[in-house]
Parts: sequence; structure tokens; C-alpha cells
Amino acid sequence: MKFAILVFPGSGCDIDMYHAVKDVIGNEAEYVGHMEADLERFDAVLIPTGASYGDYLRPGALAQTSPAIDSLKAFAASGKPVLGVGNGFQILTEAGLLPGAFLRNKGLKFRSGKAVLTVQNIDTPFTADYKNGQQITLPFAHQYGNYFLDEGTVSELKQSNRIVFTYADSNVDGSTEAIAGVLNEQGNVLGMMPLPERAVEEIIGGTDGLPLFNSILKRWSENNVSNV
Amino acid sequence: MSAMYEPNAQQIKNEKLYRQMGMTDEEFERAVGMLGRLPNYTETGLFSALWSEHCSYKSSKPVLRKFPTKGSRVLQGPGEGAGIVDIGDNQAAVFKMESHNSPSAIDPFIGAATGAGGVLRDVFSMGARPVALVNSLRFGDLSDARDRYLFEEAVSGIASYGNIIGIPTIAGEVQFDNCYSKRPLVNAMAVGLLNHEDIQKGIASGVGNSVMYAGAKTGRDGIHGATMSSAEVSVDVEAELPVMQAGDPFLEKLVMEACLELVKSDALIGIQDMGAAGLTSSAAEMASKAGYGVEMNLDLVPQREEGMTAYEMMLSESQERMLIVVKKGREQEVIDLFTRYDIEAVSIGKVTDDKMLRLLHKGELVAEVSADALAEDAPVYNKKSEEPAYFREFQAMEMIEPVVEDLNETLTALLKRPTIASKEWVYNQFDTHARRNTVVAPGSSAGVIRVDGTNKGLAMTADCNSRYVYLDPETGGKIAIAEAARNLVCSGAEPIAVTDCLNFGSADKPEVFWQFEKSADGISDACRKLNAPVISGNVSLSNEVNGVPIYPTPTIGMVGLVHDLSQVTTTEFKNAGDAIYLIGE
Amino acid sequence: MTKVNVYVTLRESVVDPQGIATKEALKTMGYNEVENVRIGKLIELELDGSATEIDARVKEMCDKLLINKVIEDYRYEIGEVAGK
Amino acid sequence: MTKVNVYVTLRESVVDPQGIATKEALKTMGYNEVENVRIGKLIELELDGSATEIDARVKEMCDKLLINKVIEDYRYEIGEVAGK
Ligand SMILES: Nc1ncnc2c1ncn2[C@@H]1O[C@H](COP(=O)(O)OP(=O)(O)O)[C@@H](O)[C@H]1O
Repeated sequence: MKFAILVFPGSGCDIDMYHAVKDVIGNEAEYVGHMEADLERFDAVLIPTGASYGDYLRPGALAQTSPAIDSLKAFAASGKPVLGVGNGFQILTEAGLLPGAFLRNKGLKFRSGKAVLTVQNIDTPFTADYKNGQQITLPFAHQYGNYFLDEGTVSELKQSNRIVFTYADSNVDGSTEAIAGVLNEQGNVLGMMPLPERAVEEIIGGTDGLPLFNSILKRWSENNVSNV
Repeated sequence: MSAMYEPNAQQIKNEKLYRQMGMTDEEFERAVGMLGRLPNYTETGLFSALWSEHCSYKSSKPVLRKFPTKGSRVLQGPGEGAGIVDIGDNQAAVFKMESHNSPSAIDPFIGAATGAGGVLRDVFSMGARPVALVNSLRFGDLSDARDRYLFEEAVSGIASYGNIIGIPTIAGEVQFDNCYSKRPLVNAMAVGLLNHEDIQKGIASGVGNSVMYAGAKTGRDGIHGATMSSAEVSVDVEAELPVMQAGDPFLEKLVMEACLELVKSDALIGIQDMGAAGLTSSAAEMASKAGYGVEMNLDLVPQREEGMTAYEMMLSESQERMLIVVKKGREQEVIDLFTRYDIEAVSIGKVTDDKMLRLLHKGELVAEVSADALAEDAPVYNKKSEEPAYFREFQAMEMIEPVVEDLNETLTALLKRPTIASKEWVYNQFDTHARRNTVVAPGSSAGVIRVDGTNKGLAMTADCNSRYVYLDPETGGKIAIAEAARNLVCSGAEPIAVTDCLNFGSADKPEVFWQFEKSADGISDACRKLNAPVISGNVSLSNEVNGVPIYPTPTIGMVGLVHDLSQVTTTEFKNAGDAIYLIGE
Repeated sequence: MTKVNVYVTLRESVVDPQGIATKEALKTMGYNEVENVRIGKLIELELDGSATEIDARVKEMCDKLLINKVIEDYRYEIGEVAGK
Repeated sequence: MTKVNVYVTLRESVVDPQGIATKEALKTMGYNEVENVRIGKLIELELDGSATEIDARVKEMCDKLLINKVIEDYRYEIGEVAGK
């Protein structure tokens, strides 16, 4: 399976994602620059965190002018998995691939630390290796982590079971319904503020992020075996 | 805007206008002597900036000579953007600490942010990829609204710069004491890693080679910032606000990535950050170090504002700019490289063999000064030093042992003191784990970062108890080193080298100068004992509020080598039932 | 050259954490008369074109990039021609 | 209740990295007519008081809290009485 790590100018934590997929999980991964229009040759696209374009105007907003966004939209439409974490999630909402928008943290300050999440839906290409209702601990680091959804969208997401992760311990940044990760309608695009790629080694941030990457791999091999 | 009125050389002398730029009469005479004629306005500006304390270390040099700077691991001692120590396997650690006290007193967010930005440039201009940030902060009592504002905003500023550029902050310290009221200390340290073959220097050599400019455009900001850093900031700064520029961490990220690619190219001869005194210091220092000269055409300097004079361009302290010397004929390659990162790079001059810094502007020769005179031949002062009366008084006092009546109460009272209380509020604002190598984040004795792809690590800490240094500078200096070393050892690391930021009051006060000397003695002694040489550092004098000096605060930044990551230890109690030992006296 | 001011405000249904914090700070300082604070953006554009062109183009820029309609509303004002 | 709009802009000599990045983005999208973008703040206050009181108090709030004079300029507009 071949992962693309989509890099926008300023995406400082592309290396975290690359390392998780390539060095820890041992899969094929490649950086793809924001000027590149070719994503078709990949099996999954990962959008890392950091501060693309310095988070100027609105986090994730200026990335919309990159050519890669069009190919990203086409890639998502093809049904292959797309994962955006942190700033990557913000880029996906600004691109209209995921609902909602981001406000400044309720406490205004940038916050980093570890959050306990509840896995709300394991019937996705990203969460099959977790147990339903499982509590996992993942690092996070953001100043615009206050995820906003209007009421209509919230109930739509609930009905279609698209809320994948919620904050279990506390929702201090103020996200609507304590949502930490959501899925698109088609079920192949996941955005989340906590950072699974920083939790793939015991010595760094624990290993609760590993099942997420393993789930993607597993789904891919299932599909590819049955398709042959 | 039209060019501003500039007095001529005779007026500068007659009306003693150099004094406004911070030069003394003797210094002016010295410059005239070296030049063999009266300097014009631009040239007077060059001398005054490079001969400021901030750039020349004219009063601190004799004291800094006390420090041990050599050792088997030292690849680069003081004198370059940052120091370098070998950590084995062809790799080296590069680090440096810088003060940004004066700007932070005026605008704490901008001051702290650009402090972090500046010290990062010092590290990547050596060819190293920055892997961690450390900071050391001091403020007045939190009950004062202005001090609280300074504290909050300085922390936000560091957070903003470090988080956006994507470099984790993994250690630091904060102390509150009213001696820093409205005159905070903001010291930032950056640590980087490189392979030996990538070590760069800030040199301009090889006649005909190109002098290039890369990064942000030059504006009228921070003109004479270096001289300002060397003077006392009056508390009522609002009356005459200098123009300050917010840093641009996004731009710096691009500049950094471009420079780290450039250092792999054999077209590169030398590279240096345009820090204090901007274009003047980088050009003069690079030329002087290499024994060459530099000629620049200022018309070619990317300018943000219209009608800038030579004086303004040379003394601007606009952020995120680098001066680069590349082999003749390879300029386009370098321009292309920077363009790929959306960074402007242009040739603005060339290396010459006559050891002069020569500036052309609008077809005229506007300055021609010996590079050595600017960079090397600043006056050196042996300041008067005198043991303060308070010290004798304290020494004469009898030891008293405080009587603690209620241990619980005293403990709670102590833990409530902001200096002792948890600093979570501070470091939770930093992205402590960016770029996936943070093994120990803030909250333990020292921060530890994994050396990428190895089982080794670098531990780092910043420490200084300025009350101790005040009470007894020599012993206090030793204590600062010992505390830093303990923090590293407790984390499983072997201390290998030191950087420092020597924050003091005015060196013109014999009592202050005595504190400075004595604490340097203590630091030197302790460094020798621990075999941890000083490889870089920074001096910040004139930290006074209304004529009262701050406590002497020689902040120590120390880096240690973790030979085996499985030996890293953290401070928290791990298991119920584990035995607790107290070691030492 | 024409100057256009774009005023961006958070939609009414969106809680404004920054506005709330600012209001609290003002109250602490004794400005008890302040009932509400909301913080938006003022985007100043300088651009070339005829009045009708500008009107259409600015609207487009807002819709496509400058504004996030999930949370923001906007209005703009086409100002005087800046002499140059 | 009176509504006051405070317009906060960066001082002319201060670089606006946000504005520059936004301008570049607009150009990439084909809006080549855009010469300059600067991003400031719009602070909307709702407060009680007589017209002269408000004028003096708002000025004070700006000077003491809302504005960073090292880098920012401001002006304000006292608006209509918001019916409540
Ligand atoms: N400004 C800061 N930035 C980052 N970390 C900090 C800062 N201040 C304190 N810390 C961290 O908080 C912890 C406690 O700091 P400190 O009270 O100085 O501890 P000690 O004196 O026991 O070494 C340390 O891990 C330190 O690195």
C-alpha cells in the first residue's frame, strides 16, 4: 500500500506522519508537494499537522489555493481513504471535504498535551482495529481546536454515525458536542484534531495511534485481496 | 518619502552628533584615527552599531576570556552564530542562547517571538537543523498588571513562533521577582543537529565571489536596535515608540528549509544571519573573519519602503534575512533554490581583497571602512570593579537557621509561590512534541530529544537562581552550573557543554561589574570541574529599572548527551512501594 | 487604485471566545457598562479596476477565500481612490 | 444600548505577513489586480452610557486594552442605538 503525505508550505509535522507510516509501520510513503497534481498513483492520502501558510487568515484557508487541492478532491471522490490530522483536518474543512469550521480555543491559548478520546464508530476504514467505545489517549497541539458545527449538521452527523471520536475527559477547547474527529458522507475522509501519528512508539507518545494506521492497511488488503 | 536630512561629517564632529548614536567622544576619535578622516553619517552609524556593547562585547570581553572554551568535543567555540560539540557517529550538537530583553520590555509578544526566531537562525546558519527550543524567563511580581501582561504575552510570543515554525520547546524556566519589574528577561536557546561535513561558517572569502541577500525585504525597523539593547530602557517607553516588527515564523520556516538545502551545495562559501545591526554586522564580520573585504550595491537590496537611505538600510534590523556568499558564477543556482521555497534571493555585491567594507548607493560611494576596524578593533574597556557594600554586610552576618513551626503550612506556602509552582500553564502553550523526537517534555528535570534514527539523545536545561548570584556571585555562578548539570544527570545524560546569557545591570557601575566578574569566575570554575566548556553565549548589560540593576542573572543553558535512551529517567514517582532515598548532605 | 474595506464578523449563532474574554477583561478593569464584545476582522484591499468590476470581483474573493461562511458574515465598502 | 465599532489597523510601517500571504493566495487564484492586502481587527462593542461618556470611555478602553500601540492604529465609530 502506498501512502502520500501531502505537504503544504509550512506543514512542519510532515515528518511525524512520514516516520509513523514508513519507519514504524514499515509501509511505503512519499511526500507530495502542494504543487503536485498527481495523487492517483497512491492508495491513501495523509495530511499532516503543522501550520500551513503560517495559519494566516484562518488555519487551513490559504492551502485552498494550491493545485494539490483539486487533485485531493478528485482522490477523495474516488473513494480511497484520506486522513487529515490537526491542521490537516482544518484544511479538509476549508476545502469543503468535511463539514464545520474551526474557532480559537475557548481558553484562547495554544494548548498541547494528551487527550482521552472515546472511539464512537469502528465501522470505518480508519477505526476497525479499535473496539467500540474504547478509550484511547492521543497527543494534541492546537490553538484553533474549537470545532464548530451548526445544529442541523450535528444531527445529520449523528444520524449517519459520522462522529468517529469524541473527547472523553474534557472538552476544554469548546468543540461542538465534544467532537474530536468526523467522517465525510462517503465514509472515506476522516478529520481529527488529536494526532495519532505522534502515538506510534512507546518512547514518544504511547501506541494508541497504531490501530488507526493498521486499520487503513487492513481495509486496503481486504479490498485488494477480494478484488483480485 | 524623500531621503532624510543627513548632517555632514563636519557637523557630526562639531555638534557631537555621534553621541545620539551611543558613541563616546573617545570612541569617535578612535574611529576618526582608524579612518584617517572624519566619517560621514552612514559610516558613523556603522561604527556606532558595531561598537555597541551588544555587537562588540567591549566591556565584557575581558571577563568572557575567563571561560573555558576548549575540550575534546568542541568543534566550534564562541565566535560564530552558535557553538558546536561532537556527539559521536559523525554528528554534532549546535546550540546558542540569546537575550531579547529590551524588545520584550516594549512589546513582549514581538520581543519574545523574534528572540526565538533570531536564535533559530543562528543555529541553522551553522548548517544545523534546529531540533528543540528552550527558554529562560524572568518577570516582576504577578500582582502588577503590567508585569502580568509582559509575562503572558512573552509566553504567547515564544509559543506562536515555535509552534508555527514547528520546533518543539522542551525545557525552560520562569522566575518571578520584583527586581525584574517592567524589565523582563527573555532568553531563548535553540539546539540543532548536523553531520560534521555540513558545518558552515559566516565567512566571506574568495575574491570575486558573490555576496547574496535572501529572505524578507529590508524596512526601517529596529534601526539602532543594537545600540538600544545596550542602553537602559526607560519604563515610560510609550512616549516615543520605536517601530517594531512582528516576526514571520512562516517565512522563517521557508528560509530555514531553503538554507538547510543550500548547505549541502558546494556553491556555498559562507552564510550568516542578519541579526543585531543587520547588514552591517553580517557583512563586516564575514569579511573580517575571512580576511577579505566586501563591496555591496545597496540599490540591489530588496527594500520594503521607499526612499531608504544607506544608513537606514545598513542599520535596519528587519527579521528573517540571511547574508550568503556563494562561488562566482553559481548565483543563479542559488536564486533558483530559494525561489523554489518562495524566497527572494539576489546578488548585492562581491568579495574583494582589500579588507574594506565598501558601500555604493545610487551610483555614489557612501561608505568605505576597514572591515576589521568595525568587527575586530572596537575599543575594549576594563571596567572598574568594586565589591559592593551589601555583600560585605551579608558576609558578616551570622548564619541563621529558619525555624519552621508548621511544616505543612510552610510547604503549601512555598508551593504557592509562582516561581516554585508548576509551570504547566506556560509549557502547555508550546507544541512540545512536534517532529516526533521528544522523549522527555517539560515537566521533568531536563528535556530530552532523541537523536533521529539512533538510540542516543540530547538532554537540555536552562537554570539560574539569581537570588543566590546576588547574595554571592561567585558561589551563585557555581550553583547555576551545578544545578544545570544535576538536571541533566538526573535525566540520564552526561553534561557536555554550556551556552549562557549573562544578564546584568549597567557595567558602568563598579558593583555590577564586580558581580559580573565574580559570577564568571564561579561559572568558569564549575565548568572546568565538570569538563563542560562554554561554546556560545550572549551578554545583556544595562538591565535596570529607574537606575536599579536587576539581580545578576547569568542564565546557563546546558546540553547533555544521553548515550542510551533506555537510561532516561523522569522525576515523577513511578510505583507505590518504591523506596525513596535522599542523596547528599 | 481603489481601496475596499471588508468587514468580517462571526455569525450571530457562533460563540466568540475572544470577544467573551475581552469583555471579561474590560469588566475587570471597571468598564461595567460593556454588555457585549465581538471580535471580527477588517480586511483592507487595494486593487485596480472599474467600480462594477471591483464590486463583482471582491464579492468573489470573499466567497472563495476571504470568508468562511460556516462561521462568518461579511459586508464591504468600496472606498475612495487612493492617489498614487 | 449603543453600538461602537472599533477599527484596528496595523501601523503603516509595520509589515503584515498575514496580509502578504493572503495577497499571494489571491494572485494564485487569478486576482492579479490586487496590489495590497492588510488584515486588521473589527471590534464591536455594545455598551450603555450617554454619547459623550461613551466617546471618552471607548477611547480609554482602546488605549488601555484593546490596542497595541507599538504596532496598531485605530479609529472608532459610534453607531446607532441598538434596540433591545
Ligand atoms: N518557560 C518554560 N518553558 C518550558 N518549560 C518550562 C518553562 N518553565 C519551566 N519549565 C519546565 O517546568 C519544569 C519545572 O521547572 P522548574 O520549576 O524550573 O524546575 P526545577 O527548578 O525543579 O528544575 C521543568 O521541566 C522545566 O523545563
